[in-house]
Amino acid sequence: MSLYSEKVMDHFRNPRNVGVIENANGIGEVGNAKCGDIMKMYLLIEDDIVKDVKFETFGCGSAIASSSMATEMIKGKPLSEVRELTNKAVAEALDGLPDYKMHCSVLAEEAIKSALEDYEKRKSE
Amino acid sequence: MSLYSEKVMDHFRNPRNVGVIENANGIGEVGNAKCGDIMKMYLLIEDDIVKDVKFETFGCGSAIASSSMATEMIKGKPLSEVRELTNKAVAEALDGLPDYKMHCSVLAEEAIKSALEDYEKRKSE
Amino acid sequence: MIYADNAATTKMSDAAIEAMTACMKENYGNPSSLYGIGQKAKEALEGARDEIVKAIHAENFREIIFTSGGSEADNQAIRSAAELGRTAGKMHIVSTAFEHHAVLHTLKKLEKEGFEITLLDVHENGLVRPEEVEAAIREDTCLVTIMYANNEIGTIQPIREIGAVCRAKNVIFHTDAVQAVGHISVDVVRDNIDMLSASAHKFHGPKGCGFLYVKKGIKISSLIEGGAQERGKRAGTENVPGIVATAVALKDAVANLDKNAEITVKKRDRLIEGLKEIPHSAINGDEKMRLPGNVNFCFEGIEGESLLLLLDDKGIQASSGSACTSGSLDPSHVLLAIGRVHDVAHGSLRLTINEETTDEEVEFMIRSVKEVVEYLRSFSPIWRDLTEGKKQFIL
Amino acid sequence: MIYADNAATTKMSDAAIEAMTACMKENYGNPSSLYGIGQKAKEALEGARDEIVKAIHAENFREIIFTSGGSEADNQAIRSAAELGRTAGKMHIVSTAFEHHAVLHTLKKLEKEGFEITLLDVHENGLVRPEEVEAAIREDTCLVTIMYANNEIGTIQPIREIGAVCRAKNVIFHTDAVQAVGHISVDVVRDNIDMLSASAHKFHGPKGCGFLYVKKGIKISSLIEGGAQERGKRAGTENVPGIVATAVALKDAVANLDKNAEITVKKRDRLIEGLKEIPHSAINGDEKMRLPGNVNFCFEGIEGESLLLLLDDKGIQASSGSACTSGSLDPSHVLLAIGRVHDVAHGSLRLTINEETTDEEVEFMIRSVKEVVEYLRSFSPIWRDLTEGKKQFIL
Ligand SMILES: Cc1ncc(COP(=O)(O)O)c(C=O)c1O
Ligand SMILES: Cc1ncc(COP(=O)(O)O)c(C=O)c1O
Repeated sequence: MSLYSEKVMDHFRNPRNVGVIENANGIGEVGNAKCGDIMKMYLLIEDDIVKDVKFETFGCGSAIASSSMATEMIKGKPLSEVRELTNKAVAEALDGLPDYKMHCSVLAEEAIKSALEDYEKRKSE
Repeated sequence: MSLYSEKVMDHFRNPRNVGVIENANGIGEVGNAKCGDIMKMYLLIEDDIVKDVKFETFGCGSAIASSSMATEMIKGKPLSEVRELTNKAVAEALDGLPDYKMHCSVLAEEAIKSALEDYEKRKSE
Repeated sequence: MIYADNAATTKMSDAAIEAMTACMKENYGNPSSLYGIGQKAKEALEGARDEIVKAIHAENFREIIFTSGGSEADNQAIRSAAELGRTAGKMHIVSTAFEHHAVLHTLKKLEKEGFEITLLDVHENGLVRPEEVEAAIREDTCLVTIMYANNEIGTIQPIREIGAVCRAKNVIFHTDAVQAVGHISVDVVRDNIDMLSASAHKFHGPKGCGFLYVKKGIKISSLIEGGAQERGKRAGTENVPGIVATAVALKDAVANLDKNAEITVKKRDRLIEGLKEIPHSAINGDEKMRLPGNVNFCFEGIEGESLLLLLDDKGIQASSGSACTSGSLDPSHVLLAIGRVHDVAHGSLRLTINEETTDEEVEFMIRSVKEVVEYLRSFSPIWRDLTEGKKQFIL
Repeated sequence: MIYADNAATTKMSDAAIEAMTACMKENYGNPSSLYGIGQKAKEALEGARDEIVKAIHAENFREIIFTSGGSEADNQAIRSAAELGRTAGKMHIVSTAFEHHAVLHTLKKLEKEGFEITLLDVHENGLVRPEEVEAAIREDTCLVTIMYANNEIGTIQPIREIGAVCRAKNVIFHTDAVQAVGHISVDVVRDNIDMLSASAHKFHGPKGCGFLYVKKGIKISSLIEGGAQERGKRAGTENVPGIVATAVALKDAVANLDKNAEITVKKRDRLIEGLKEIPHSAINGDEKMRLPGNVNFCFEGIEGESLLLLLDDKGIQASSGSACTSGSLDPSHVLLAIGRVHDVAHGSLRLTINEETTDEEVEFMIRSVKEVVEYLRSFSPIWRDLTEGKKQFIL
């Protein structure tokens, strides 16, 4: 028995899209160190499409895997689709998370939403 | 580890002086079935000497062994000595008894005392 | 040696010993350690739990709490129900006079804390009557606790019917099934059981291991506080090797239950038949509604400890309800509960056999008991009084 | 695999496994059975008890009660002292903020029952100060319970001095010595200890076994009611094989204690030295007054669970005080008690080694932890903020 699915372990061990986008036009950070999880999402959006996405995460295995999976799920996608991304979809794509780790997928959804908001705000300025 | 000493087991397995003296002139019975121990002592006393002694016992291993040892200790002895017999002496002669079994040696002492009383009573009648 | 004290404890099965040793050697991690070897231990632990679920027909792995044995399970079950009762203002408990001390002493303690305890009569045959359970249940009853099978006289209670009565009255029903599990069919759903205690060393599993079944929805409180093991209901690093061995032993026992019971009952009945030939003797407990391996007799005019010692000399390991074997003044509360008077209760003998007991051993036991009883009677002052008519025979 | 989680549990020694297996196979009697095989089991049980007496320098075999582990021993000790306190109208208990949950949760329960609990500060170095114990004791204090050595940060308390303070004030002193027994010198007389808890699986003995030392003259109440085992203080058929194995393991541990400690301390100090090279890290707990095998660090900017997972991938089994490893929201109460703030506490790592850990393993662990910490920091948003000066370093 392993605490995590193979998928989670794969994304934890080889996280996709790790890092920073210097010219990101949407940045979101959620969580706090007190609770042990912080996720930061960098989006580069062009023509209402996520051209590039990167993340930085301080957190447990499922937090890192959720970030990684979430970035994969939105990369190259139109914003209309990105806005529909739910934490459940992230968790499912990871073949599930332990109950008490579901909040990690919530963080991933929130981090993306927060980055999108930042993008909208910048656009409207 | 055995609950009982070798001596106790020897006297229990091969009790000395078991039985009845038909022409006993001193008989004593102590204990009661409710508590699980009854000892009956038969004495044949001649010239203030215990010529013969026999016992019957309903009870546990240490009760049977105590009866047996006690009879051995008084057989052929003058009454003056028999009256001095204590339960401690019986227990010691058995190389000791477990604490909660000491009452068996008490019964043996009492059974002999009771038989002696019976003898005195008959004599004075 | 003839081991005829299986109700006291059983020899561990080879399979259980092997499973335990393998686990001690290779799977020594702490199931609370989240990675590597800890998770392997956790896997073994949960696998074992699933086996227990199957064995007693529970519905969910969450219903099983591993404990250090039957006594702990009894204590926890009863204390938990009492806790719920206290909160609800229900401070009455129904039990029986012949429960194991793990139950009776816990109830005694609760009595001191203000609970009222009704101990039902178990009658001459050692059987509780469901209608008497029903009649005893009151508005303020928070628990009925009645053993599945008695450890001394082996009588099997009408648990299913008692369970049904409790369900109808909406009262929690706990059963101490320490002597039943692995020996007779136990099904917590069929039997309407809310809580059940079991102990591994009674079914060829390890000592120091047991479990408590708690039906989903019943709030259990912990007896041992600390870490979050067993879903927070029983603290302490899990005894994974012991738990694994418990599951192996129970699985085997349940798989062979019918077969073993059939074999054992035949031998038991022959043993009973043989011992009945001893004059002024009597079987204790109902002759048919009893555990496959349990034989329990009283022999008038003799005392049990000396009987045991002499049987031990012949290589037979048995037990007795005599006071002398327990270091207390009174004989077995179980024998008193079925109406045996003190003197007769002191002369009791329990032989608890199993499917491995051979026919030769059965015959040897019959012969040996006959011999020893006769010998002890030969110099018993009580027996003399009885035979000389100075006292009336009871049996 | 490098097993560096010996504070969680240890691998059983071969000698202990052998003793246990032999006992399961050949000495399976119930020590309460008065004859034959039961007496042989009783002999093994009492022989084991004598070994425990020697190992902790107790004075009498009656002072040892076998339990199912450290948690049960802690519960029973504290509940017993509280019982005595309640009777005497003394409802105040002194303890510390970083006790094991088996102690803290029991105290919490007692608090609900009306007791007042003072939890002493353990300071930055994780050491209780005897003078603060003295100051905390009141007229109505019925118990002081302070652990011998902490399970997370390994700090060894000035138990002898604390014990002396309690003696002078005539207050019962209990110590949870689960991490100490078998690892450092424990002497109940020298250390002025009234009650002591130990657990076998922490010193290469079996899981599910432990014991409680209770100084002669102190009245202990039972947690598990039932049979008269353990002189009426702990019901339940004795786990003789487990108890025998406990004694074997403890005897070995105590015989080799000084030698093993010397070896282990060297390796521990090298490990500490190596990990200190990681920037913005800090050792948790006093560097010298700590268990021979305990290393505990906080690394700023990373989280413990991901650290453990990656170390596991490298074959290193360790533990962490991160909230994520326990399923709770808060990090280790021990780290908080020594003043680590939440974010730093999440980034903790505990490596608990023993005399069998090789120098190569030590060097491999140092290298691995360095690598993994560096890697995790490379994409930690907190680390970025710290290095870019947006946040102040704490360590
Ligand atoms: C300090 C301390 N006390 C108590 C315990 C509880 O011991 P056990 O898990 O054996 O019940 C442990 C270990 O888990 C411990 O480290
Ligand atoms: C009916 C019954 N209940 C409870 C127990 C207690 O089980 P354990 O000794 O494993 O704690 C026993 C056996 O001793 C028993 O026979």
